[in-house]
Amino acid sequence: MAEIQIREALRQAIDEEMGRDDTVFIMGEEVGHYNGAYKVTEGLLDRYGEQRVVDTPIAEAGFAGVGVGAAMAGLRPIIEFMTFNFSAVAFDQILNNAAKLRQLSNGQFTLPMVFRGPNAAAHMLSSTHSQAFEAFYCGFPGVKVISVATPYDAKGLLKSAIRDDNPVIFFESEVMYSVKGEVPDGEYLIPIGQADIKRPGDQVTVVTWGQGVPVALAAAELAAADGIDCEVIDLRTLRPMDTEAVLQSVRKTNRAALIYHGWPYGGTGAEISDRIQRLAFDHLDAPIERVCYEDLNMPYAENLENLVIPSPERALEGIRRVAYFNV
Amino acid sequence: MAEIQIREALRQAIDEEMGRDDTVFIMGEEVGHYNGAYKVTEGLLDRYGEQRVVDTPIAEAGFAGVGVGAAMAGLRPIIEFMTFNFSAVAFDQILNNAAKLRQLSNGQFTLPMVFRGPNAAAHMLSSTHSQAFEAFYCGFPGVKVISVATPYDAKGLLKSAIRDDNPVIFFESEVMYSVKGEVPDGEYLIPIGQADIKRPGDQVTVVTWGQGVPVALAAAELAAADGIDCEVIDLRTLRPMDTEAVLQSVRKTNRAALIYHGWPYGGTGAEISDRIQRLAFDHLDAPIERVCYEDLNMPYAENLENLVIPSPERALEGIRRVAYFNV
Amino acid sequence: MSPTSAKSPSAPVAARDPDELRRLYTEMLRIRRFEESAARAYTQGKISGFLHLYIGQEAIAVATADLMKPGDRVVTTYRDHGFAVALGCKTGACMAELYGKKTGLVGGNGGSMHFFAKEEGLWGGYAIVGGHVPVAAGHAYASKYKKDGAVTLCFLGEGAMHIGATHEGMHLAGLWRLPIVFVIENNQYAMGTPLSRQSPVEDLTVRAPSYRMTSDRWVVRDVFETRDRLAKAIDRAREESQPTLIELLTYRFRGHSMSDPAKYRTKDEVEKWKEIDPLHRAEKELHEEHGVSEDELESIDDKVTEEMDAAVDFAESSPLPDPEHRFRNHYVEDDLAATEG
Amino acid sequence: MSPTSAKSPSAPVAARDPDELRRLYTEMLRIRRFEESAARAYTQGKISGFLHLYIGQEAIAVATADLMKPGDRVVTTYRDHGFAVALGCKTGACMAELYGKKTGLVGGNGGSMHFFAKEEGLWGGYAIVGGHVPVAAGHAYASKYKKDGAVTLCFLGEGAMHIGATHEGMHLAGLWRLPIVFVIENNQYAMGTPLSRQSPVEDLTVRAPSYRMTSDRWVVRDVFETRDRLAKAIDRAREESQPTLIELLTYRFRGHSMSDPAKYRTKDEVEKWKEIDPLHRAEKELHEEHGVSEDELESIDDKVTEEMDAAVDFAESSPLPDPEHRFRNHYVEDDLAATEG
Ligand SMILES: Cc1ncc(C[n+]2csc(CCOP(=O)(O)OP(=O)(O)O)c2C)c(N)n1
Ligand SMILES: Cc1ncc(C[n+]2csc(CCOP(=O)(O)OP(=O)(O)O)c2C)c(N)n1
Ligand SMILES: [Mg+2]
Ligand SMILES: [Mg+2]
Repeated sequence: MAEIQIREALRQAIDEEMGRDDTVFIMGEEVGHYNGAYKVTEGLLDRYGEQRVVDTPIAEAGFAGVGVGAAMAGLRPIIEFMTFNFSAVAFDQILNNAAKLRQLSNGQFTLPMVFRGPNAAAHMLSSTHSQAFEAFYCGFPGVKVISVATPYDAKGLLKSAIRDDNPVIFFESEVMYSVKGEVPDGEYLIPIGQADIKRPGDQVTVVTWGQGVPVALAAAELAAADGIDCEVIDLRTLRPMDTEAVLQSVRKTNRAALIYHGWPYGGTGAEISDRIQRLAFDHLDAPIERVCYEDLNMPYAENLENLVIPSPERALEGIRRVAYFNV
Repeated sequence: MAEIQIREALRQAIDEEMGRDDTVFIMGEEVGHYNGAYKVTEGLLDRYGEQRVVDTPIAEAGFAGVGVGAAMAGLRPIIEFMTFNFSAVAFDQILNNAAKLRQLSNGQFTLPMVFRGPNAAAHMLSSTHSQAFEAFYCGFPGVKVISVATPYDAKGLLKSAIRDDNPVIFFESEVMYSVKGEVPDGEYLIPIGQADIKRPGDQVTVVTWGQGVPVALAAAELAAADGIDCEVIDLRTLRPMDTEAVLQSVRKTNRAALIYHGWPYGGTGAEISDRIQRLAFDHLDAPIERVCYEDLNMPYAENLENLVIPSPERALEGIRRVAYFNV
Repeated sequence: MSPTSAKSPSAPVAARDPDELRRLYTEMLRIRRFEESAARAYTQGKISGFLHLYIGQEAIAVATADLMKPGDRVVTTYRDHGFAVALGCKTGACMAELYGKKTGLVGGNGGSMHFFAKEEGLWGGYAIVGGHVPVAAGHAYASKYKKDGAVTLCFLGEGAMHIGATHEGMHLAGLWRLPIVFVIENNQYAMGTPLSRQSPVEDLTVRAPSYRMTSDRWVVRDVFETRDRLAKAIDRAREESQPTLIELLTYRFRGHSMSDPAKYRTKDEVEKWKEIDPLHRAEKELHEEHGVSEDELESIDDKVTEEMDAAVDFAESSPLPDPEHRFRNHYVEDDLAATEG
Repeated sequence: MSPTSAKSPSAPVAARDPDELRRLYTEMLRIRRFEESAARAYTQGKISGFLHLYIGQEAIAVATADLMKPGDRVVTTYRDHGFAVALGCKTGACMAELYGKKTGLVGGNGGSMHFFAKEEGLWGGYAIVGGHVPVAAGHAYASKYKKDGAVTLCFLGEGAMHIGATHEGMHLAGLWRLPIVFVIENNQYAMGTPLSRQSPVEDLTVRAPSYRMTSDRWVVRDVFETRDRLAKAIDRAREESQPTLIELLTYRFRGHSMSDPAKYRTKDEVEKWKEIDPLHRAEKELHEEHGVSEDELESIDDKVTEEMDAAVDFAESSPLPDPEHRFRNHYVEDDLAATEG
């Protein structure tokens, strides 16, 4: 077991997959000569050359579409968005091409490709650069959506995503690239679609993913000090969702709080809430609480940003509302 | 009171507002010389001329952005998308400009504008042309979102949207443009943010909007024949949502079914479900049911499309599950 | 614009092999009759949705299909029946797709706007204007990557030149020198909007230098000439991996789609273009220059018409897709599950 | 590219008024010193987020500001401090914005990448590449609609020329003949990518004919020359409502943002450009041609430096935004509610 950063775990995943399959290539802004805006792709250009590590002009719709076309023709593109905020200009390529071409062609075409990059708020970048896109990309069929929070999950799931024969949206976190954790020395894969219990507990089920994970774990610590024992479930895959893992925990705790980075209206948060109330109705002893972004455009000022983003303290309040409801 | 089509009601709204305020103009593909792809803007070019009824090239991001810029400079643009499916290429202009410029400029700029057009599945257009966009456009702050289902609501709400000083997304329906209904002869406005009870009842609350409304009303008829008395609430405005109207009904019926055109994952449907379970938890006698699109890309074949789209029969099943849960 | 504004001499009759011309004429006629049959079925209410006809532009698809080598790809718009027929897709399957039947080209999933036939080289009819241009560049990127020698031909309407995706796709093809040919089928209108109200310039190849592309532009009068000039661009892509931008001046004799009465143009304008309809030109030449008799021409037409009647019968007698079919082809696993039963 | 590749003679010294030059030099210096102060604060950890400096490009903002009439607008990118300073925004408010303070230019909402100062004519710093180009066209559309005689100046990096929104915005401006000037600030790099790896062509004005725009292109060596040539385009917009596309060859002496060490370019290249740094050129000319003494130059610099120190003090001593501030300015009602208390 080696202690490495999420950044390095992602690089290992890309490197190993490019090494074992020469149809895998990576394309995006500054991924090559600059070694990646966040250094995820450092060294890959030297190893694999300009045809497989491709710097692009600033044209997200263009290179996302090139990825779609290359995948249809038998390659396995990894399309990097410098951040997912910039994928908004490529939304049509993902929604109307990547997610639909297999169905439209009645299965004649396969699109083994990954769209990856940092998602959600970083630090003091204001509203255009602080958005969580899972609410948009989980909202339609035809793609899989993954969001990782540890080096182990990052490597194992990115390798699975690259080998998956479907379009996969893969969310990383700019503020978590340096987070360290243990990763096995040998090759391993983590199956897409499986949640992971990051902290066992039996009083309140806390569902989270991505940048929400460290917040949820910190909140669970605070709750423990309060005498509330939380089970923290990291979804890891948002579509398809491991609903059973969530339900199993809720059947045990009878209470659930959802803690994540993202806006409150709709999205993955509301989806989990709906599934729990529908599929574990008789088990719920309290309404499901959501702790996420306030329904606001992210301000630049640090003190304001800290209020909009879910903090462990605010998450704790949510957990307490759930724990002490009708108690 | 005159009986007119939704198409005519929308035209009257645009015509009246252009008549009373010469900063109002409409821009989009085929809105002028062609009199509108669905004839909503018929006759307006003759009345107001090319500067205020503007045919555009096929460049949705371009003319959506032009609308944003014109609004900032004091005009009141109405941007027509031939259908909202084509707004996907303008997603960035709506998400990162229309919804954020007031906040980014700290209130220096006001964006009084409307993005309007048909939304959701029409008939046999397959997956790229059959999408419901509220899940995307309700998911972020900075815009208001409206969805209409009758000539009366269409006229009253479009007039309010045009006069509103914020960006408004206004959803219409291609398959409902010819639906007729009574509209007052004199001028009237319908406030944004108010739901409307389209059918009173006291056993099951049915929440719906847009193309879901006729489905929900038909299902309520079938349910009535079954002895189930449904209250059908048409949200009309999806953001901000009239949560209180929904809660009031649920406190009375203790049961809710959501019937709408749109995908199941997240979106407005899941949002309503979450709000009800959270704010009326102790009133719920049954899990909230959702009847909407199956989680599939819309097929072209009529028999398949009819299975994916919510039918009154499928809606009735949902209502029955809700009505007979634990009974 | 008027059809004569961009002059181009056509190959001297001597060099024009009568059998070749008869073959190409027959192919053009197959497309026209297919479209006419589809239009009839639509008017009878047997086909629904949007139906965009290729009538008037047939020579382009026929010349293209005649030049394609195995592995080459056509990527086009929702106006895609002509290419499907020219590339050898079964007309029965094409018609059945319009009917939304199980036997359709894509099993009833896509309909008129979304034809795909990978084996025949039709890599798609795309319904979002401009959205297919980067995808086509991606196919060409893969060809360069795999050195498979295939050429990608990307067709788009003149109305698609103004949208961002088209610009980005062409820009990347120019930057990376991809083996691709972009062909603008300038049929003068985007729905009801003439080019003059879509663009400040009439000649769309003016864009080529900014992508460092060679360009060509001509009026589609003659299927031979069109084939010859397309061939140069295809060779440039195959031999030198150099992209080309071509603008073809052509005309659709029907409305934008079946629901468009096309009131925005004059009878006179339509007549002018009908005079140079490549299909009639070929028919006239066969008859007047190569002594093909009226009877022979009629028998060609009869055979083609028979084929299309058979296609319609096939479509009408075909079953609807199985209800379970809607669950397939979203994720690869779905189909595995499906095949596993 | 090398700074000398696009030749352009500069106005003869005779015609160059020393006081004018001193004024413009001082303005350029104000921008440079502002940016240097911001960089220092960033290095000290007092400013966070992204910080894109304008050092090297000052002459462009200064020449532009000098030409603007009331009502004219500048729309630019996230590299927006230079325009704010040149347009007369209080440097204290600008610095306070970088600090995320209540007294900031936009109340701490936007930060470095999102400066807005409507009164001063800064209609925005935009952080999504190309996203502001259609918006700028919209401002110009409104001017034509209202006949207010205002000109919109839209600045973008050379890296923004390849994205769809830029193409669409320019295309609409060309189609509708809007009173706008598009100015490409070609500082040779988009982050770490030189133009040669972004575009198949070196001269970006090659695009102008496809939008039926007049174009101009020069190396920014001299603030007078830059002002003169910009003036022609602004007049064309104001008097004839004709759009123009300008490419300015310039250079940023710092990295793309504070986090970029700019390892991708040679010292030698940077030196070449430093030789024609318009700021130093002006300083040299004032000293050598117009007899402005070292002391005088120093005292100008001292006054400018004082201003920037004061700006930093102002920023540091300013309060943070009120917590409630985050709820304002989303919908007009929010602010009404806010003002109603
Ligand atoms: C992005 C987008 N906007 C609008 C439409 C609606 N639409 C379909 S075809 C068309 C006109 C296209 O004209 P042109 O590109 O000239 O092709 P043609 O139909 O003449 O072959 C329009 C506006 C669309 N499909 N996609
Ligand atoms: C659509 C989009 N993609 C990517 C980015 C990230 N990004 C910010 S600035 C930049 C480089 C822009 O270069 P250029 O246009 O030349 O302007 P310069 O920074 O040189 O002034 C990139 C890639 C973005 N902000 N928006
Ligand atoms: Mg056309
Ligand atoms: Mg640059």
